[in-house]
Amino acid sequence: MTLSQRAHIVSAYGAELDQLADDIARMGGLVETQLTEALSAFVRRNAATTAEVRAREKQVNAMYGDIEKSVIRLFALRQPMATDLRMTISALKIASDLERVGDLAKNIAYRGEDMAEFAPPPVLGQVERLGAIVTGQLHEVLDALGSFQVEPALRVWHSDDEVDEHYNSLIADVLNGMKIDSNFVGPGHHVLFVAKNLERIGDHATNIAEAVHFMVTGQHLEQIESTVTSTGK
Amino acid sequence: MTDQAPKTSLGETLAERLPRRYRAELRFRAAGLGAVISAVAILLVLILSIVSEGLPAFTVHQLVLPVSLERELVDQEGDGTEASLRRGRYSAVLQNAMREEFPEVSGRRELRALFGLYTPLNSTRLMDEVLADPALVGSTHVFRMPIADELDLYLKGRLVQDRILPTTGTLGMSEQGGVVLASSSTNAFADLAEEMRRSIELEADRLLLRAESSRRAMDVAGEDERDRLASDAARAQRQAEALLDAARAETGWIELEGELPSILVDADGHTMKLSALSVDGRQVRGAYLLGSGNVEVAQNWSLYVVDTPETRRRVSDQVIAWTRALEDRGRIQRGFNHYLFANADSREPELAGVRGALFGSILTMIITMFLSVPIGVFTALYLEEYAPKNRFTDMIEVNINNLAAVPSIVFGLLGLAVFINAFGLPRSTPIVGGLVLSLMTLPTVIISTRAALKAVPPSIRQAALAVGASKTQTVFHHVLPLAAPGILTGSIIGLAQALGETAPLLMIGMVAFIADAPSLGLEGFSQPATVMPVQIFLWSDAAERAFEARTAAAILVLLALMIGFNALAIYLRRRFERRW
Amino acid sequence: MSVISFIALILLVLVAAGFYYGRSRAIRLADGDTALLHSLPNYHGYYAGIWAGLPAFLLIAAFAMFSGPIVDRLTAIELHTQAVGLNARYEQRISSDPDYRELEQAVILLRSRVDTINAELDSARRSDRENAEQLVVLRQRAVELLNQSTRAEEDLRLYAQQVAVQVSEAGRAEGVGLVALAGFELEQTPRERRQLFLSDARRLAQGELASRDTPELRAAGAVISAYQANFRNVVAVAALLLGFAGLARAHMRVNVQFRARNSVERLITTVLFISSGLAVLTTVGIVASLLFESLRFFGEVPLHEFLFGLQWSPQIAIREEQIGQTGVFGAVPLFAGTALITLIAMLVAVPIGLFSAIYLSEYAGSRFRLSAKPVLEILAGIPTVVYGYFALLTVGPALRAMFGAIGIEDVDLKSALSAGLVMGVMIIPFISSLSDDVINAVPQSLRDGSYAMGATKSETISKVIMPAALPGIIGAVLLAVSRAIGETMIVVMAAGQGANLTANPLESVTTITVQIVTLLTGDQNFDSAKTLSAFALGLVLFVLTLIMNMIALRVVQRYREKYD
Amino acid sequence: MIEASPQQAAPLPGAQGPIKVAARGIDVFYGDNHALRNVSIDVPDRSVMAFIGPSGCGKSTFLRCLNRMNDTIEEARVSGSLCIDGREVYDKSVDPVVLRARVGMVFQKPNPFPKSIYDNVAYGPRIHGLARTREELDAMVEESLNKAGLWGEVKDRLLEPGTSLSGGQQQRLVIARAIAVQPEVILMDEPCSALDPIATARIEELIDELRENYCIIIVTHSMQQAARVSQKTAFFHLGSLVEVGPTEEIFTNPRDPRTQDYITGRYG
Repeated sequence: MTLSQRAHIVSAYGAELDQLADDIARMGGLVETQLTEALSAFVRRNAATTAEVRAREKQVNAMYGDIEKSVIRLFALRQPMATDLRMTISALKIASDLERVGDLAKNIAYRGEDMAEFAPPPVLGQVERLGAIVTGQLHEVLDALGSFQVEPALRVWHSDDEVDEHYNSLIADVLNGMKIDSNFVGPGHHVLFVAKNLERIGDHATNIAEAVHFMVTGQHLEQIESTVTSTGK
Repeated sequence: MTDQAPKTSLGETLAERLPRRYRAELRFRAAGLGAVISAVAILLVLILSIVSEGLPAFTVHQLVLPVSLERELVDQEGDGTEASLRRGRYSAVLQNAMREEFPEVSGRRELRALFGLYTPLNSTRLMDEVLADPALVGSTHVFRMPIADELDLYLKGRLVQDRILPTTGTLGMSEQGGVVLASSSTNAFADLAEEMRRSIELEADRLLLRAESSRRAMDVAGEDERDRLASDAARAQRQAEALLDAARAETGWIELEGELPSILVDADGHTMKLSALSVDGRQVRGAYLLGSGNVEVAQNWSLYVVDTPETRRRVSDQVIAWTRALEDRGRIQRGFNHYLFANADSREPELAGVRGALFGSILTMIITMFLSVPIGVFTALYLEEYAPKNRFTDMIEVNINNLAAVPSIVFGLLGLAVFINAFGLPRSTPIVGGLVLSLMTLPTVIISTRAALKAVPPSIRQAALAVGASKTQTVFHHVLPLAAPGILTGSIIGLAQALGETAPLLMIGMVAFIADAPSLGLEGFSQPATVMPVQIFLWSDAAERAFEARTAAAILVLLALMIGFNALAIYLRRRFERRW
Repeated sequence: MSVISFIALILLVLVAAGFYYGRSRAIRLADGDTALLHSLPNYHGYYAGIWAGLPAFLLIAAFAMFSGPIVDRLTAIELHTQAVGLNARYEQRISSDPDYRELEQAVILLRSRVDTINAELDSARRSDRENAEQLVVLRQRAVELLNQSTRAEEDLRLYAQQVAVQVSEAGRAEGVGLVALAGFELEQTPRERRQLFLSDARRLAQGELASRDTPELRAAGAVISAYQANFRNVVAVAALLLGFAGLARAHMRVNVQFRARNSVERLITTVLFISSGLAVLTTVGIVASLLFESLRFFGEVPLHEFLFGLQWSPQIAIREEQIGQTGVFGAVPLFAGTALITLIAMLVAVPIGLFSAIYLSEYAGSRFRLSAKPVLEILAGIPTVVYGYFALLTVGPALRAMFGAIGIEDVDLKSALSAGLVMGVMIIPFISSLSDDVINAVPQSLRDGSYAMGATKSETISKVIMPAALPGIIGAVLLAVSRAIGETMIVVMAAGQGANLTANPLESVTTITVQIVTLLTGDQNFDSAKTLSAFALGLVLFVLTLIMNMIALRVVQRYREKYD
Repeated sequence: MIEASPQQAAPLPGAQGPIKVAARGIDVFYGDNHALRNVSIDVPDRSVMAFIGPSGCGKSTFLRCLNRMNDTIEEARVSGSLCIDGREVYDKSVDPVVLRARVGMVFQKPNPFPKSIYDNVAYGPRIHGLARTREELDAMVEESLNKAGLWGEVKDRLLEPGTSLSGGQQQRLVIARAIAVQPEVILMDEPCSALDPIATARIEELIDELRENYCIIIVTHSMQQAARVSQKTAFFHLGSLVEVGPTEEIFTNPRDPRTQDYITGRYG
């Protein structure tokens, strides 16, 4: 932990908190890899990678279970307060978001299997770009988590609009393509699903950014933003 | 608060009752302070009364007489051997010295009174001095001896009320047939005559009152009483009238009869005692106590009045006159009362000292110390370190606690029944006294030793046991040294208590009169002795007034001893105090 | 004693020698390697020293304690055997002397008549209260008879003495040995004076001053010193033998495996145990001596008369119905006097002591406390004889002056009031220090609780602290009462001797302890009820204080446990 | 009662609602020991404020200032201004006896007096003379025991000694004793530290109920307890008041690192 230089009086408590942070970081790394692989499986329509992604998904679920258990343990035994409380709560939230991200990544990988039946549609490039943005967000927010910094988290939180923009234009393109070419409806609806999943992953990244922000500062981003906007107006 | 009602009512009731409560508080506090102050005040009164009573006893008036140790009196065999010197008539030597001082004294009664200025026991002291230095025989030796106890008190101003009156003019005295007539050039005796007249009238009033009350008592008295009362009344009435007649005489003499102050006139080495004063205050009549013949004109003369009537004191005017004369001649010196420390008990207060009691106390304390301290410490060690927790141990504990509160006199009964009757140990001896006091002190020593042992932290014991010391080694090498200061303090306090204890010693006969100090050796333990507190008790009971001061002085010595003991305890506690 | 001192010195040398011998032998046996030994060499030394000295010293101690009575006994036997001839002659003279027989007869007759009239008196007293006149007559006759009988006994005794003198004169003339004469004299001496005879003899033999000095006494003294010397020599030899035997034993026991330390430590433990038994022995001694003499007393005076009788005059007959010199032993006036003085003392000590303790522990600042407490401790350290003198010197006269000033004239200088007041002062520190402990043991939380309720200090003290401390304070007061009852010197000096049954504190009263002192100072005769009654009083005192102490100690202990 | 002129200090920033106790610059010395340094705090009425902090930090000292219990300690010296309802507590005209009747206190260890349950509760009313008749007193005792939630348990054994109750009951008895004199402020000095969790829960529930009528200040070492029962929390450290704020904020997001360290258990 970097927030406080002091060690806990009960060293086991400190160790448990450290372990939790490590677990989250590892889970984040895993999910990030998973997402990258899922995207590549979808874009390159690589069935073999899909299997790997699914295997990782199991691992992520197991990690989530572990984290949930250790959070419960921490609450029951240590009754964490202040930073520790925020850290623990955030860890649970982040883990749950990451688990969802892992789920979504798995779905994306499944779509890749389905996409193998079709010729690669022209919007794949756009999908790839959206995927890159979302992956970047995830990466950045996981960095923020690891380094206990607010700024990257805030950046991720604000970059949500960019994802929306890309998502909207991708949806519009796909819908247009489906109107023009009925053959495109098949692969198109897979693309739509994937885009939706990526957009959801972006949301989760935003959530994680919020959690990181709360963990570090103790303040809820929405509240701050609302006051900022209200005073701004 | 939402409902204001109870709050205001609370405030009101509170305020209403507050003054009363604070008055009660003040009373309570005052009672507490009063209690402390009264305890302190009592202590002060106690100490002051004893000090004021006892301090004079530390000084004594001594007769310093040149005695001529004539060979035929002192060394009758003439060979100068101890046996011969022991048979010397030293009392005659002293008597001669006194006669030398007052050659005019003759007659057996007067001489006996004169020799009563000192106690005949002094002849033994004189003998001791001669025995110590046989070369004195034949010479004139300046011998110091304490003056009789009553006179010592008189000289310290504690026996009688007296005063010296200013005089005017000159005085002439003429003796005729034992009656001395003195006349002053002024009316120097007028005030005195007036005072005497008033005293006589008062005396007469008292007698009249007595007659009156006797008469009144006749009314309620029985048959047999009535006659006695009647004669009482009549006698009182007669006496009163005679006195009044004497006092109211317009001219002539006021006769000094009844319980009146003694008036002495000192002039030119003569002392006369007045028996009558002329009404005009110019002339007095009386008899010589000192000197004889006529004195034409005495320029410096004085009037000395002893307000305590002669019948109410044990020194006669004659003896007072001698004493004052000796004082004038420098034959009486006041000095430190070394007899108090150099002598053992005596029937004569002026020779009585605390030496015997002091030695007795020391011997008794030695026995007490050597018995009670080791046995007490052993017992405490056993109970605290060794004893298994069982009924017997419990019994010993209860026993010791109870013994500590058993009245001391019961220990005396035990000593009497067991040590003296059953074992046949000699009565009145330090050994029995020490044994009894040891038993009495034992519980105190045990209890304080146990407290000291308890205060040694268990960690010390565990540490010693942990390095493989046996139980006994642990106790004797580690625990005991650490507890030693506490044990010492407790023991000293117990011994101080024993030092002040009286009652049990009365039971074993240490209350006897013992004129010799026991010797400070092994044999002293079985010689009859007394101890300080018992000596105090004995003296407090003595008839002679001079013993009152000596009692108080002995108390001061005892208190000094005890203060010493306690100071030692405090010093040891401070010196060896250890903190864990 | 010098022989014994010499032997003691030799024994000391033996002890030292034993120590070094035991030590060096142990070291030698281990060939200098002391680690081989079970115990340190010093312990072997201690072992040898103890065996060399202890038994012998015990023997000498026993000799010092019991030699006197044993020698006396042996001497008495010797003298008795020597005097057999004279005794026989005396018996013969007596029995053949008609005058003596006559006197004897008279005594017997008078005694029987005294017995008869006493019986008559008893029955008259019991049967008929109305017949007062007859009682008076009977009483007079009883007194007369008793006087006659006493006189007759005296005559008989004097006559016998005369005969004895004649016999011994005759014996001396015939050249009978002095020892025999001494034995005869001892035989003729009344039992209670025989001890004096022997001690005089002993003193004369040692060249000390005795109360009498006769050739007979000197002869008896010679017998005594002979026995003493023999006895002493026997003991001296035995002690030496014991010492060497002990050394020999140590020599045999000391070896490498020998557990010397255990032996020595066992001995130490035994010594400690015996020491602690001494406390029990003391109690046993007290109870036994008091009980034994008291039982003898109650053999003469019935228990109920002692406990409930209203008249105490152990010395002389002061009323008609008292016969002879028996005295009356109704201890109620003593109990009442003790109670009165104790009550007065408590009235002084409890308020002052308790309030002092309260003030010092609750109100006073620490500096005041530090200076006031030693003052109270000084009061506790003053010997009671000093208090007694204070009562006599200051308090008695002051009381008389005070009461004289308000018109009460008949105040005794020695009164229950002055003794009670001074005893109260003596007990103040006792109560205050015990109460102080008790009050300090009340937990601070109770005080805080009360103050936090808005109670004032006095309310807190009287309503919270006192109720909490009550058992302890009751215990303290009980202990103080027990002390007051047992206190002797103050009452001896300040309360007087008169056994008045009164509640008036201005009169002089007497107490149990005063009477014990009065009865036992001076000559004692352990066959008379007068002397024995002191032990009965002692027993009462002991039982009374014991009960109070037991209760008090238990109460205080319970209290301590409650707040510990 | 002596009315000191209301001199209510300006509320400190962050204060809400009516203020019962206002302290400004309180310093306490025990002899040479500076036990409390410059403490300023506002305590709102009808709420529970918790004082937390490590042992010896001065929270109990401050608590004992509020009813001048420090007066009973010989060497204690208090300076600064302390107002209850705008009246200066340390004013010379204020009588500690009256003050303590208005400011009740409950201690760490239950300290029922060695009297009956009834007499324990009636103690305050009796010494202050609050009841004129026996009936009034009975009513007061019943009401107080009711408020303390103890009436049902003890109504049949009012004459038994207070010490015969269990620890938790004793503590509630002591609370009943404190509220019997109708105080306005109740100070509680670690009231549950000697109790088991069930008794603790009872007391906490009681505190929650009492909050509606009293201003309660509780010193506690259990942060969970402080979090459960209090609305505002103050953290003391080394004799200083470090931080005061809404309980939630103190426990989730303390501003001061010392608070942070203390409540997360990072005290070195």
